[in-house]
Amino acid sequence: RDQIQIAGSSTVLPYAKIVAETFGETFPNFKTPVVESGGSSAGLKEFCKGVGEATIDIANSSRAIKSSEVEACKAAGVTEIQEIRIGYDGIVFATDSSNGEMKIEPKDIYKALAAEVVVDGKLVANPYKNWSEINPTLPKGPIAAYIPGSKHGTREVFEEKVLAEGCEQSGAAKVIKAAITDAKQAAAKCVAVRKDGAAVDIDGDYTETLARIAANKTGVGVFGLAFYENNMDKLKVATVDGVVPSTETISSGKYPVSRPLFFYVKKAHLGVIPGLKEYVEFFVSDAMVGPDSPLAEYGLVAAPDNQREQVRKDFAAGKTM
Amino acid sequence: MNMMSEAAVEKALDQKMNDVSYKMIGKDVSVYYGEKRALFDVNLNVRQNTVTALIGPSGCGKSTFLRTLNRMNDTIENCRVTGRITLDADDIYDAAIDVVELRARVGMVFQKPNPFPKSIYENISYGPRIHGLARNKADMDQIVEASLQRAGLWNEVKDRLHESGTGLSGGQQQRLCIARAIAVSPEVILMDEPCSALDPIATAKVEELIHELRTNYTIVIVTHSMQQAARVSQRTAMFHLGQLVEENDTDKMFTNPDDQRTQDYIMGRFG
Amino acid sequence: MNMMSEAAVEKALDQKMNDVSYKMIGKDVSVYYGEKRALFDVNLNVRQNTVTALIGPSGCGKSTFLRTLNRMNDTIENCRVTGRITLDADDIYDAAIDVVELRARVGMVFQKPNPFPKSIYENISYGPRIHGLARNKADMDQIVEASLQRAGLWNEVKDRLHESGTGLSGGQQQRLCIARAIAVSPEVILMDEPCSALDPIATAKVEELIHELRTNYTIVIVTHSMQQAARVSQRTAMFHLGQLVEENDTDKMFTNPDDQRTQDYIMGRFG
Amino acid sequence: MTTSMLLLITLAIALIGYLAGSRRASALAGGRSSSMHSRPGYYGMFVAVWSALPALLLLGVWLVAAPAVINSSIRGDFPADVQAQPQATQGLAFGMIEGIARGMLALSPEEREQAERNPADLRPLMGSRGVAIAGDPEPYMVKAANDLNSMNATSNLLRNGLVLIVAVAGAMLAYRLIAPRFRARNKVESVILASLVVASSIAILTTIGIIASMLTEATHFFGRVPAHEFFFGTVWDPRFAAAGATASEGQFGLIPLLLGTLYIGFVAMLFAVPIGLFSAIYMSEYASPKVRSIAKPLLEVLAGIPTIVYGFFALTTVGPFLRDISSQINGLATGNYANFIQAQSVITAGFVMGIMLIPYVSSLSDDIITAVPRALRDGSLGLGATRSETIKRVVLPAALPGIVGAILMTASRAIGETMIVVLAAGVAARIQLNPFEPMTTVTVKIVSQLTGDLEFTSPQTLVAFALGITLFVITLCLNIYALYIVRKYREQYE
Amino acid sequence: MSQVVTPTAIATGVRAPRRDIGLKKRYAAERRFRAYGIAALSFGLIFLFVLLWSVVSKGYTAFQQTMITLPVEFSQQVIDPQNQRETNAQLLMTANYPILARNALAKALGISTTDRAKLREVSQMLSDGVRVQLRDMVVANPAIIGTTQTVTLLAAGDLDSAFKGQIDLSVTQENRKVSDQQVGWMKQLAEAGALAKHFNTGIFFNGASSRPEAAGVGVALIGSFYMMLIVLVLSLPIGVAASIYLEEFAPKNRFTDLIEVNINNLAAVPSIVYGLLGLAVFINFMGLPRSASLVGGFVLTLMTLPTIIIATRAALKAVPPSIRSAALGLGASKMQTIFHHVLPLAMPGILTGTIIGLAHALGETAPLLLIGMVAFVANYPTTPMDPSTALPVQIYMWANEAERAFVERTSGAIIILLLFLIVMNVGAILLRRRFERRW
Ligand SMILES: Nc1ncnc2c1ncn2[C@@H]1O[C@H](COP(=O)(O)OP(=O)(O)OP(=O)(O)O)[C@@H](O)[C@H]1O
Ligand SMILES: Nc1ncnc2c1ncn2[C@@H]1O[C@H](COP(=O)(O)OP(=O)(O)OP(=O)(O)O)[C@@H](O)[C@H]1O
Ligand SMILES: [Mg+2]
Ligand SMILES: [Mg+2]
Repeated sequence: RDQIQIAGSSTVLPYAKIVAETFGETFPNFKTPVVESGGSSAGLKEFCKGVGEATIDIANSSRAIKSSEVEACKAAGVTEIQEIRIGYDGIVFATDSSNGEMKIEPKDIYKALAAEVVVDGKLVANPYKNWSEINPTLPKGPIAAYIPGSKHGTREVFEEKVLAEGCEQSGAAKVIKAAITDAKQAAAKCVAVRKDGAAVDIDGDYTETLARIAANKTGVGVFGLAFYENNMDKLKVATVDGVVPSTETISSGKYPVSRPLFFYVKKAHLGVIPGLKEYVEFFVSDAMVGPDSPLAEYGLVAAPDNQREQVRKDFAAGKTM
Repeated sequence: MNMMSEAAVEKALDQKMNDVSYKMIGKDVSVYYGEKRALFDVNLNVRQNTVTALIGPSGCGKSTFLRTLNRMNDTIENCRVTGRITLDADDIYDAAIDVVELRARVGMVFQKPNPFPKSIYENISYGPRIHGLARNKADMDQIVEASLQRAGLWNEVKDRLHESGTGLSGGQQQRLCIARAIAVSPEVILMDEPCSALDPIATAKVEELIHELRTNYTIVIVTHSMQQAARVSQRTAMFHLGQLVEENDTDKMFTNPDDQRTQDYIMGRFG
Repeated sequence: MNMMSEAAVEKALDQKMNDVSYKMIGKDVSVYYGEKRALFDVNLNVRQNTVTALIGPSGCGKSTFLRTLNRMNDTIENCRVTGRITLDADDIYDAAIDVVELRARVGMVFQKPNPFPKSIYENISYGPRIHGLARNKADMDQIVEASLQRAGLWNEVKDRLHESGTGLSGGQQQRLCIARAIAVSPEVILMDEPCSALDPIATAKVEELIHELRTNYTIVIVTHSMQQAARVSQRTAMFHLGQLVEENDTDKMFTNPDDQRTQDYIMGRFG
Repeated sequence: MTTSMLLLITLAIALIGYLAGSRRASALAGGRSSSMHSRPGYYGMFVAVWSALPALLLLGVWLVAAPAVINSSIRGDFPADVQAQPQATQGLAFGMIEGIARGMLALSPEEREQAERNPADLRPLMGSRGVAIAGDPEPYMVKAANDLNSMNATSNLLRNGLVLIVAVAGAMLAYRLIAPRFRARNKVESVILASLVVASSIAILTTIGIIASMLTEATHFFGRVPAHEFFFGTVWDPRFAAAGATASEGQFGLIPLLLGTLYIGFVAMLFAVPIGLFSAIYMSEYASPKVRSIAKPLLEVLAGIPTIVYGFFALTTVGPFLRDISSQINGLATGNYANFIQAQSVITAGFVMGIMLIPYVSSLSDDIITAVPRALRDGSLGLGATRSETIKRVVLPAALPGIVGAILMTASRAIGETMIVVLAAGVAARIQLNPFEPMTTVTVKIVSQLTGDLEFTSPQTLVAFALGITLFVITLCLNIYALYIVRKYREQYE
Repeated sequence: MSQVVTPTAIATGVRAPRRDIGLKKRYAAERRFRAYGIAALSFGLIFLFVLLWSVVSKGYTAFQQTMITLPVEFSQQVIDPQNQRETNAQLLMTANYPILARNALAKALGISTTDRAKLREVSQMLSDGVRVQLRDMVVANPAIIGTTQTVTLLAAGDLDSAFKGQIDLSVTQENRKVSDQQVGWMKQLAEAGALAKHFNTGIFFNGASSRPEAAGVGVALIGSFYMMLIVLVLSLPIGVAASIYLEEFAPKNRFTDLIEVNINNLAAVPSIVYGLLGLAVFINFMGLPRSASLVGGFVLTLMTLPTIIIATRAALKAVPPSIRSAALGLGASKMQTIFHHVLPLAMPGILTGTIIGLAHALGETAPLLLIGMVAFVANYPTTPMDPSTALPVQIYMWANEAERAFVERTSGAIIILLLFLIVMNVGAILLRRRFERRW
């Protein structure tokens, strides 16, 4: 095999594509790597099939690999995995550009979307019908939110950073904890989303969310920062806790909702698959993932300088998980 | 049906024949299959309550002519009919005429038996049902039984009315098709060699049926058997190479034909 | 074919007939269609170079028996044959027998004409082609012409050999099927009412053909016409309700049958 | 000699065998081919089959077996320290050896010698020949690569010789069998029959493959989630367990998905079957040949449009249209302009999927209806039936088995469709009966659980396999039932 | 009744009174039935046209691409300042070509080469693909170094969208990808004739790219071509052979019933499951490469087989038994009967199955997901064993892209897929028309 094979997350895919393409152009003696889409899970599964020419070299992932997956990898002979953190993905709320300025706080989202909210100190099925009942700056009209489906890694971030936070802020967490002793179940309750059609799971990509918002102007959608930046003329982004999402605010940690993106390299393949090492080095170079790089331009939130430096060092040192 | 004594009917019919009333009139009928012309300006009138036999060598156009009488030719893609054919003075090729009604009035038994792939009962009841001729199940049973009886098939199939019509022997299928046609009681019945696959006894039965039907219906029959033509028909028309050679009273035709070709054909001298 | 004078042939055949050589022997042949039994222990031998006529009322099992002789019954789903049938002493229902070869040796003309939806030429040439009977195109043309000539169809179709066989008249289709069957020159020819749709002249031609074929081939023919049976056959077998009533020399059969039912049937007294 | 060359030569031998066999049969026949059992061509084919078939089988086996044998032999010669490494690492080393071996062939003898002496030079040298070597080869690898090359060469030589011998021997054997009473046609036909059987067995193998490829993972799933919770659960929420529910990580109720599948499929069939069937009837019975010859392929284009296109069509056009229409209707009727049809709904998905399925019903049914013999139509028309009566009562019943086949296939497609449902009906698994509300299907969940970002060892992902097998079994039962129904109403013409 | 009837009595008696056979109602039913047919057919066709219209109206612009024609100075200064290209082969490959294009554009716009902020905006107007374009020119002919050549360069995707009016320029500058400055330059260049829309050959021939302006379906076309070839070559003969066996030879028993049901059932298997199968069997078990159109072809073959088998069986069933008897009676073997008579008569149905099956296979993405064909592949595959994608995959991936310029290209790719579909099926459709006969 003379071509690098990469599989995994569709969130990382656009970045990987840009790198792969530039890599192919910059190193004409290597073929452009093949980057498959198909989800972090499928990618890691293929990654953990084993070592050898018939297996992939890199798995892109929009979440950190889980320990059970590392175990499965080990069982199949993939003992040395190098983890590369490439940067952050900002998660933003946006609505159709015809709406007014939007300022939201996690507790607004929680109130709009939770399965049960606290009214007068009691947990009741979510009674809210219109955005305006929750927050006057939100779009005028019935609540409709297009949130990532449960298959998406983004959903987890959304739950942790928004719903759980909102649960806390709105005081619902206390009531729930009072009612349910099991901490795990209480946490689950906090992030449970209403199922009466107001919150719509999106299993597809952000284009689908965009299309849904175009069809329903009062809807609020969850997007990746990169996607939003490419469609700014059609979307109006919401501030969260008063912070406008941007690469700067996210990398500085001011904007709360973001998640790291990764890829995993099979160390055993380094030096065996032509160009693999060069590809990884190319990817983590500042020319690719730095603040002024094409990836950043596309929407990747670059990691802080020291983190990037650390990643490069770890890779060069052959640090495995 | 008719309760008159046979003799009376015979007489009445003979008288009738004198003031000749025509059920169907064909004038200058020509038929083309694509380029090929199969009938040449045929002028043939079908008399009411009469059995008209069409004879002639194979391929001379008998079936073709028969099919023009109820417009079954319409279903053949490249077939074209010119000329005029009337039924009770209505031009049947007129745009105003209703083919369905025409075919309900002018029934047909085809040369190749073509039972539907349904049960024997359904084969017979099909026509009456679509025309709404039976008020209820008992009515229908009665029609089915009567039709099968008259076609001489009842005894053979009465125990298997609900088996498929395609599982019958050749002759049985043909009788089934006859029964099917008479079940809708058309005014004119066209029969294309109804007895070709029948044994002599079954043939006799069908001939008897034809005889009986004549009192109320007009019948046109294609046959290859001169004997049969002589036995059942009052008028005979002889076709040859798409032309009507002669049309005459059957008696005359078989004893003293006008045309030499008829003579030759009947004597078995050409073909 | 044979260059002997007719008289000589006649004589030779008569001599032959005395030391009776059987081409096909049917022993205790029974046929079932599913539950229904259509033939009951028929014992019938077919003599070499002889025309055997099968007669009997419609639905009595003539076609069924005929079809057992070249195993065409195999193609009917729920049909079962018991008993023994031999061709030249080989059991044709033996596992070792090659049905295809059997059918090439025992040809068949079906009751309902079933031309292939191909051109007339291809209809005829198909058999010779699969059996490799023609070395080249000229050969094939010659076979096609000869077969059509013998079936009396040549004059009618010689200008339209490449038109579809399904566009022929009923009688023409029947003759086409006859021509198709004789084109492969089988040893035994089974004909199921070959003349049912034919006019007298065409019938005469086919009968002549049968007569001619008899010198080289063995023929079994189903017919409803007693006259035809009398004219063409040397042996006649009479079926009734699935049973073989009588088998005898044709002359004897039509003058002095052994069985009362035969007598009645021939006289047209039952059916 | 390369494999394709060998293949060509074998086929050439078969061709020669064919010619020789036919010639011999013709000669034996001596002009009267009726003295032979079969046509000369069959004898020729018999010889050809006997020459090509065993040879090709041998070649196939060799192609599979030889690399495996060589591989194990080379690995057996690995130095002890390498052999001590795990199999996977050895496999990688072998891959590298193969690369070196490939590179060796591109070198001249002198260079090769030099390379063997100096493995360090190998990489740049081969790089200059366009052969990429992963890393710096260890000395044993160069030797192994040489061994590999020589073994491959021997194996190829042996293979070529044997295959050709078998081909020629087969041809000669068959040639000698040619005799007048030899049933060549039957032999050739039994080979054809065998190949027909092999072809049908592919369907069986596919089934086995499908089940096998899902079974292990499905059992893992059932090891984690109790079967009754899966089969009888009424809530699909694989991420969360309801308070007080079992310990498994979520709720995996099949029922809402199954209902959604059947409901959406049913609605789709409600659109596709009448439209498709009436189109077929119109095209085959009423339309002029010209209209038919244009309309039929046009409708077939509907089957070729990628489903994602339908999906976006539903998402951006049909869904909002229905929603707005419903609010207009509601407004006119009650004065309250609230929509009662959701933008994503069962009806949207069913409708759009129905459009996609039209050609499945129409084209096949059209063919079957056209094949009904004219005599049947004539029989009915001759009795004074109208065209539509003829169609309804004679033609359609006669064509029924084929039409039912087409409809079953359509239903199958409806059940298996994903993209349209995702975009038109959403992914929310709910139990409800209102066609104007969203629902989702089993296939949607199979795809989304398989392609998500969730842990691949978790029941959330494994459930896809359980869903797959369950759907398989359920559709199997439905098909058995359908077959039973079809058998009951079958009409065979003639 | 023995009373004598007068002739006139008979005359009226036999003139059977017109029966009421419910003609009016039946004709209404007939008209209704026919109307249903017309309605159904028009409904299908109308929706086809609506779909096509929605695709074409969005997608036709994809076949045009904004380009900027400029005199580019291949400055030795930039490409090879030390004049080492004789000794250092890599040099020409890695030189900073985009600078050349940027400078050329800046010159055309009259911007000083020191205004860094503006230069940045200028360089954003050009596609990153110019690097490869200029490099290839230089590598092919190093002699042009130092000369000035007129070159037509790809405009950046955002500029392309802006020029085609697909970006809402009424929103504030911050909320869109092109600045007012750039729009002004764009208009200036367009007036000068340097910037114009050209026919977009790249969309047909280029491989995948993350830059919309340089992206094309070339790889996908080849992949789809290979796969369809494999599907056709495998599934048609196998499907027909299997149907013939099942319909004509197989004994009718429980086992063959099971096979029949099983094949019907395979049609209901979600297509992604075929991907699982392909992954397990062809890649993991047989060791075929990932992302290869060979594997894709195999998987789609398995997926198409049930369709072809069901259609073929239905068509075989519809051939009247009399044809079989006729041939068998002439001494044709069963095999000959089938191949000479039954199969030709069943051909229209078989071809219909093939047309529909292939159409389905051509448009299918899901099974390719798991065998690695839903991927970014930039290099042309030379054999079916090389990584490639397929047309629907390209459509799927473009549909999920964030950039505006991909929206029209998605529709453009759908148009290409439909053209491919039509070309692929034309043969089968013509063949089918030849085999159709009424009798
Ligand atoms: N396929 C079949 N399935 C069931 N019964 C059948 C089938 N074919 C024939 N039969 C029955 O078997 C009996 C004998 O049929 P056969 O066709 O042999 O009659 P036949 O003597 O040829 O009559 P005909 O002169 O009318 O052709 C008949 O009662 C017929 O109904
Ligand atoms: N569909 C058709 N297409 C072309 N030619 C046809 C068609 N039907 C019949 N013919 C030709 O028209 C002529 C008359 O056919 P027709 O069927 O009327 O003959 P017929 O007198 O009924 O003969 P038979 O007694 O053999 O049934 C024949 O030459 C026949 O070949
Ligand atoms: Mg006729
Ligand atoms: Mg019979």
